[in-house]
Amino acid sequence: MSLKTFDHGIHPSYNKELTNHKKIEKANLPKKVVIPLQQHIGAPCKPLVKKGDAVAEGQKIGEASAFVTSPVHSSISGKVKDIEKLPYPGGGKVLSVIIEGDGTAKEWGNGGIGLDLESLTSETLRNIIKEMGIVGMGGAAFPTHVKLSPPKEKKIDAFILNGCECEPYLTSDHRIMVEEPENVVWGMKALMKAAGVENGFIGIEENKSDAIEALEKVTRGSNIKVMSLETKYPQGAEKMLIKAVVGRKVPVGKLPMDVGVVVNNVGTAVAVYGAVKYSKPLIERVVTISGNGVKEPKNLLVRIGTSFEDVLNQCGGITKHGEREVLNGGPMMGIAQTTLDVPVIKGTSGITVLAGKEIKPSTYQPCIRCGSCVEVCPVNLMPYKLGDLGRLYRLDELKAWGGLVCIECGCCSYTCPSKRPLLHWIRVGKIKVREKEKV
Amino acid sequence: MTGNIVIISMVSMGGIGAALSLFLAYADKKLKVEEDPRIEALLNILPNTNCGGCGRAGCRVFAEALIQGTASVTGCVAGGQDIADSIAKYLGVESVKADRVVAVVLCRGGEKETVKNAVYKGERTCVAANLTGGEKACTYSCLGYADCVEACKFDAMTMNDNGLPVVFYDACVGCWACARACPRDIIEMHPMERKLFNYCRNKDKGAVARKICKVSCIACGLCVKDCAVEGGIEMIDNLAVVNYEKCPQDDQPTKRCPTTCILFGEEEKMTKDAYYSSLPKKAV
Amino acid sequence: MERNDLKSMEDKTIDKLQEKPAQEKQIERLVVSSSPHFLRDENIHKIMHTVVLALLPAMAASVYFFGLRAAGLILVSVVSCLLTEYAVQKLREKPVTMWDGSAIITGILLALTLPPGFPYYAAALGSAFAIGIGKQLFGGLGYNIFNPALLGRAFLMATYPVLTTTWSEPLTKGVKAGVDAVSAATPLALMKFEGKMTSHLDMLFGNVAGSMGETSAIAILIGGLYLRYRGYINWKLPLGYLGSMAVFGGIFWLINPTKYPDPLFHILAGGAMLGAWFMVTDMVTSPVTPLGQWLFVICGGLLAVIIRLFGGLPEGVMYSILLMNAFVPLLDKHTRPKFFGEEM
Amino acid sequence: MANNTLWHEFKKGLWQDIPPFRLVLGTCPTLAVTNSVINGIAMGMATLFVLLCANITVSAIRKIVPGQVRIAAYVVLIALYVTVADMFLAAMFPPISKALGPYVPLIVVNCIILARAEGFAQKNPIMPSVMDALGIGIGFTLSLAVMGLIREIFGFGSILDIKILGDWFEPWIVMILPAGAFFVFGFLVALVNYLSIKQKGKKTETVCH
Amino acid sequence: MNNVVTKMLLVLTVIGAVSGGILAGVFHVADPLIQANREKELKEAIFVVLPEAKDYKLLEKEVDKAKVIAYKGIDAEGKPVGLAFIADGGGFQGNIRVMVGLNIDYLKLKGIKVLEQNETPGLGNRIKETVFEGQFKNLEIKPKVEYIKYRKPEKPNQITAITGATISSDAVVKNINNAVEKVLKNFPQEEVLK
Amino acid sequence: MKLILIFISASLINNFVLTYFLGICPFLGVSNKTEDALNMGLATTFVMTLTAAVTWPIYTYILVKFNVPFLSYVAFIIAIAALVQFVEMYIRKSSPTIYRAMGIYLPLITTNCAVLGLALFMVLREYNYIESIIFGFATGVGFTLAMLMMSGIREELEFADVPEVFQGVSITLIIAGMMALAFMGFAGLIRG
Ligand SMILES: Cc1cc2nc3c(=O)[nH]c(=O)nc-3n(C[C@H](O)[C@H](O)[C@H](O)COP(=O)(O)O)c2cc1C
Ligand SMILES: Cc1cc2nc3c(=O)[nH]c(=O)nc-3n(C[C@H](O)[C@H](O)[C@H](O)COP(=O)(O)O)c2cc1C
Ligand SMILES: Cc1cc2nc3c(=O)[nH]c(=O)nc-3n(C[C@H](O)[C@H](O)[C@H](O)COP(=O)(O)O)c2cc1C
Ligand SMILES: Cc1cc2nc3c(=O)[nH]c(=O)nc-3n(C[C@H](O)[C@H](O)[C@H](O)CO)c2cc1C
Ligand code: SF4
Ligand code: SF4
Ligand code: SF4
Ligand code: SF4
Ligand code: FES
Repeated sequence: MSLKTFDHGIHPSYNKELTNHKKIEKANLPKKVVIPLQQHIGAPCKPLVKKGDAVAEGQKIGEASAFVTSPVHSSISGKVKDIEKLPYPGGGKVLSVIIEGDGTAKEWGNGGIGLDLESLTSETLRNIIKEMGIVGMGGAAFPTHVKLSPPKEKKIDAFILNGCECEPYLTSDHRIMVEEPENVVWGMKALMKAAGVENGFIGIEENKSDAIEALEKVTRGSNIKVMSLETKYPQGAEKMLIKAVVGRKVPVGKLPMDVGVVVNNVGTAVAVYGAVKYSKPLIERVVTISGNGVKEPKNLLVRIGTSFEDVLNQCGGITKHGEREVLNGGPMMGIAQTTLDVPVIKGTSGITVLAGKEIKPSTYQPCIRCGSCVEVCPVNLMPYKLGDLGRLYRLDELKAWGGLVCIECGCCSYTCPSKRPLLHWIRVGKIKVREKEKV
Repeated sequence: MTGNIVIISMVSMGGIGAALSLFLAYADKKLKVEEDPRIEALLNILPNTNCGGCGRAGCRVFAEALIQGTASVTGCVAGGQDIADSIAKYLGVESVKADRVVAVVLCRGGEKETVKNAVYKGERTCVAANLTGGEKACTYSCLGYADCVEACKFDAMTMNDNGLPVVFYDACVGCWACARACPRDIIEMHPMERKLFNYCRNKDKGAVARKICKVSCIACGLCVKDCAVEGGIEMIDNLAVVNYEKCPQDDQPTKRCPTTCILFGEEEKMTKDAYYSSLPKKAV
Repeated sequence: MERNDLKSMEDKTIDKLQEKPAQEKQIERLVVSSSPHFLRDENIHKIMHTVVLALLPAMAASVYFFGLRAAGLILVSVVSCLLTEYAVQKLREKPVTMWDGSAIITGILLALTLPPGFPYYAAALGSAFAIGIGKQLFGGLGYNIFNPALLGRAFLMATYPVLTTTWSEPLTKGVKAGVDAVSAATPLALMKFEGKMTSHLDMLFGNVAGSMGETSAIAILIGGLYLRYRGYINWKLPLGYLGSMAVFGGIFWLINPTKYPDPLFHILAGGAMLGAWFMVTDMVTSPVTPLGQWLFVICGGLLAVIIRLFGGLPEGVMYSILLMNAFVPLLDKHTRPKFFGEEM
Repeated sequence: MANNTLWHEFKKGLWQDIPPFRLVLGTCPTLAVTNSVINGIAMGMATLFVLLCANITVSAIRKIVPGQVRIAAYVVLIALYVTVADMFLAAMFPPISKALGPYVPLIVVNCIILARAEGFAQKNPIMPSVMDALGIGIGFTLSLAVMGLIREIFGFGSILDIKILGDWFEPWIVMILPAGAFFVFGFLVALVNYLSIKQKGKKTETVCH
Repeated sequence: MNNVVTKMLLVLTVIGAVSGGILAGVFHVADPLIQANREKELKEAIFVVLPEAKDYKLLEKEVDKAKVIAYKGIDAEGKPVGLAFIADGGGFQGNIRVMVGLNIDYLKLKGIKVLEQNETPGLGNRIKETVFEGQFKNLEIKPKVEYIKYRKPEKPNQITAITGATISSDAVVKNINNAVEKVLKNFPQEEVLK
Repeated sequence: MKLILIFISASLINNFVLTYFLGICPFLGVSNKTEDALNMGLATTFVMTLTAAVTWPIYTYILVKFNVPFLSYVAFIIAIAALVQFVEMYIRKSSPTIYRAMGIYLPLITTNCAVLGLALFMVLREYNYIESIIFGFATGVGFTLAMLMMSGIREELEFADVPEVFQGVSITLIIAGMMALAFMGFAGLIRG
């Protein structure tokens, strides 16, 4: 069978063997959590609690009134110690609620309501998803209920579950699919129902054969099709995945729903499962802790708000010597952290610690126009040019050459033999373009 | 024969000349298109640096706006009062006195004062570094890669040996370029008369701020108390903010500041010559 | 500016903070950079040195056919290239990158395009021009518009037209090395000026008069295929160029087989092989977009054939590549691929 | 005082505003006819003659020519002088006339002349205009001579047709070809830039038109 | 407005007329000199290719609306010594114009002189050199002038091409052949001898 | 056939800019942006074609007829100046968009020696009327081509690290030299 895929892209060394056979473990209950009031794309939440308030696990502590937003919940029970602006793994500082735990934990699975999917309307489902603070767990943390409520004139006819996990090192989605395929499919069905879609696809890179097997077993005979895709970065990027699975191209500047598709991550599906079945808000998630800078790479089920330092300590800590880089996410798309004092958030699919020679050099050579970057760019841009345009702030040209079409996958920087920080320049250029457009 | 040639030449050349001038005169009359000559004239007055300080795409656009009456004669900040007067004179309107504003860098946390918690690898510009948070623990601080200095078209800025930008107020025309270039919004435009500034933008709680920078505002509130006028300085988001509407502009509030982040007077304002003559002479 | 009288408790705390040994703080600092944080294990050094390796068969063939003088010429031009690179970079106070391999390639390729009897001083001059003006004047590696080696060769052609077109027979035809170069004609000149054809087999193995490296098609092919195998050249470029020459040459051949040579002749004769595998493929001076690359090689092949068949000069490969080099910026600009999802 | 300014008008053409290198005017003849010193000088002198005449006439009639036909009138005058120069060369120095070929008539459109007529003589009285023409003209002639010198030495191994480099020298034929002209010109412009930077710490360059 | 038009008219007409006049005057002085120069050049060239000639006569014919020109060389006694004519055609860079002298026996060339050429100095322009021009002295024109490369001529109608400038040599030879053919056709021997 | 040869010869082989050095000033001055170069090239091509169409009759039916060919320089330049001015006015009136794109270049064309050179070569080579027009057009095309190539290269060079003293006119000239080297490949392509 020839595997479906998209054009271009790269084949980095995946380094998944560090964790892909490691069972998901429950992380220790943190003594203190820091819960940022904005963990999603959209409007920030307003705190519903004050300093000194007692909160219960799963209690809603932040809410906002806009449509594109998502509430946040306390991941442990305890007392609100303070509310202040604190470092956020996505960069900058965000108003966050600090909760000191009382050491108790709630059992969600047992004694839950266990709602039956059949009896729920899509309206209610969307409400539950919204109320439980479910956002995309594939990285961008886009509020899931928004994706599920397309305007009337847009007909959605395909739902794709994104199980590609094309980021090197990360295996959290992989483990979820292997360990709880039933829950994944249950959650997926809920999502499909909420979006009113009949046809479901699960896209998985063929290097995760155990996951494919497990899911195929569960979905046999249903309207869900498991698709095995070529192992290639960025197979998991929404537009690439849609191209690979249903063969449609999302037009520039348009959203997946414009071609009748909704894409969600497997983590999201499991979170929806918990939310619908047990009314469990999104308060914990599976995080892969990996990289050559951690002693014992692991997959941990971590409460939102646990500090990186705490999580890393449970994996034997990070290398003490030489250069180290701690990333929220994987090495291709992850964000480097200036401090370990940041919390795990809803979008943290992994913490990657690179050390020593794995860290990229800081010097670069002139572009030799080898064209590798052009060859790998999944959206057909000319990154060498965009890089220069961004670097020199030639913003009109940057736009004309498609700078804003860039999905920031990083393939170009990865492949460049001259080690040119192309994506960094493009980002700078994009920032400047937006600044200019605002004026 | 000779005479003949001379006559032929004269007639034909004169004829061509006459025909040409008639033709051009006719064309000129028929095809004339009016263009406002005032634009050229105004362009001759304007500095033509296209610095964008007027908030428009360039001097020509500004000139057009002047003629349409949608721009103020003092709009060209780079030109200053002289040019404003010339424009006013040309357009035959009353000249207005422009407030001279200069750039003020509101961060004093340079290499010596701040704590660094990261090593930045990447393009050495502020915008690029800001994407990753930069090296300094203070996330409100000057990043020190001189985007503002690059942006200044008037040679009115430089980086000092402490890694902080210095504005030469005698050279600064208040064009906003540096302020726009700074990704951390540290640079503000203030009228020359203002003397009291809180040279810090850190909004962290005092305890945090104190740990990461020697000269940060730690929100201790002493300046607010010491200000002679109620509300002359307000504490907003852990940061003392001077309210220039009310501030009496004296050095009272600075006296007890434990971190010297709030300062009064010309101390922080440099002239170009003063700065360069204060530098240690390099052995040639 | 420190106001000691106002030193407070806070100051002392800060002072303590600052007292921490710098060393320790250094270790604690994390690296931050923008994503991706993970780069391919590939660099310019490696690419360039592989190309040098791929040129070995061609160099060996030239020494085999033309004796040690060939080795001497290669050495002279490589050394001259390296020295020029060093001198210019020193002069400009830029980091010296003479050993990145690109100057070596330029030197080798330039030497391979010269006749075996070419004077050393002239080869040195050509190399200096190639690197000094053809490459460093634009800012060095990556910025040049024209292929430096070919530019050097074109400069030599224009400077010393007689020397650059005085060929000698290969040693294998029984001529002694070092003896005054016996003027011989290259297969192309024979075809053009005397209407004689050379055997394909001789051209394949290199048993013909011509530039040192242009003679043995097979040695070049080995190197070229190796480069292709290592993934450093795009198959479109050499095959497209040779294909285009074959097709356009073939059209004329079909029109008049007695007057015009057959397509295979076009591919094997002169600089076609060396040009196609090592010069058309120079990344710096060829387009990066797929469509641009096609246009580049098709037009290049056409020009080469036209110059060969109708021009005043016997060989057109060099000029065709240089001419197309000048179009590369335009090609790249106007053949931008459609964005993913553009204009659906 | 007056003398001083006149001297200044003259002097500026020799370095400060030296035509082909600094003003980048009159590039075509600079490239085309400088494959030997003698051709360069001849072209320079012809240009000088036309420039002088044109500046004088323009300066004299500047007040009576209406704006709409100014350029046309000046161009006609320039063409007149050029034709005279051309016939003079053809009559007195046929070999040079032949070598310069159509580049003599092209003096008509040599931007130096119109630029000086428009830019200088148009605004100045006769005396300064004369000095300006002399300065610029001589500067131009010198420039062409230098170009010719370099190209002749490398291209033929000779100066003014006298062989100065021995037989060991294999002439660089490229120098007499178009390509060589561009290279030498390019390097001379760079040299002038370099000297200017050294002189003033700043590059001065304006492009024709 | 009208005033301006009149002024324009006046200025341009006057300038035009005056310059026309001046030019005519200069032309009057210069033209004879220029003509004389041309004449002299032509004469010299003819006498180089027809060394015995002391004077010449212009032969002109109109063929297919184009003029064909040849100069009949006459010695001191007024006897025709040969025909001179110009062979013109493309070379490596531009046109090559050669004055060709044909012996009155119509079998051999008496000599040639390159009048104009744009060939590369040091290469093609060596066709100007006497070594090359000299080869055409007493060269047979039947059946055709030919060149060979690298070697000494083997037949009486052959010359050696300049090494590295085959194209220029070839062009000269071709031009001469074409011109000779034309002349032979239009100015038959008997006509000229008359 | 002859027309095609004239076209190829004038546009490629004997490219005015690269082999006759005509029109160097705009070649240096207006070649830093492709769009500008294209507009300048088009405007010049237009004027060149018109020039050929107008000067040929002037030369043949006035100057030659009245036996005053020595007036040709003056007559040609007047014709060119008038043409350019007229074209400018006309475009300005009829299409402001084209005017905005091309207008600023039109005055420059008067002093572009390529245009006068064209008229002179046309006379020198004794082309007939149709040939002259083709020649004028082809020369313009050749000029546009050279401008385009140069502008493409110069746009690329904005990213390059050219030594300061060579920036601007100097490097442009040297590139022109390199282009001339490359164009030598066409030498001898069409003889006669
Ligand atoms: C402003 C905005 C509006 C969006 N609206 C929708 C939407 O209506 N429906 C939808 O399916 N996705 C919507 N998206 C989500 C995007 O399609 C995408 O899933 C999201 O940006 C995360 O994708 P990523 O993880 O590939 O970056 C929206 C995104 C943004 C930024
Ligand atoms: C370059 C790139 C790579 C991505 N890789 C993955 C991936 O491997 N797995 C994944 O679930 N989402 C990945 N995403 C995010 C998806 O585009 C998309 O946002 C997500 O699947 C939507 O699901 P969610 O809203 O449930 O997170 C990637 C996005 C980008 C831009
Ligand atoms: C710069 C240059 C100038 C040339 N000039 C001439 C020339 O003037 N005449 C000519 O016949 N060939 C000229 N050639 C052509 C070559 O020398 C060509 O190889 C030669 O004509 C082939 O003849 P051969 O077989 O005698 O070497 C020139 C080549 C170059 C590169
Ligand atoms: C595949 C390949 C081909 C190359 N071909 C040439 C060449 O033809 N001429 C040359 O000077 N350098 C060549 N180089 C070296 C290098 O790219 C060249 O010097 C740059 O043009 C200098 O900027 C080549 C390099 C590679 C990788
Ligand atoms: S340009 Fe953008 S989309 Fe293309 S490879 Fe680079 S980061 Fe990815
Ligand atoms: S991969 Fe790097 S060297 Fe190659 S073209 Fe892109 S930017 Fe240039
Ligand atoms: S310092 Fe800032 S405001 Fe002042 S002139 Fe420079 S850029 Fe403009
Ligand atoms: S731009 Fe802002 S951050 Fe950068 S140096 Fe200037 S003040 Fe500092
Ligand atoms: S001198 Fe030729 S265009 Fe200026």
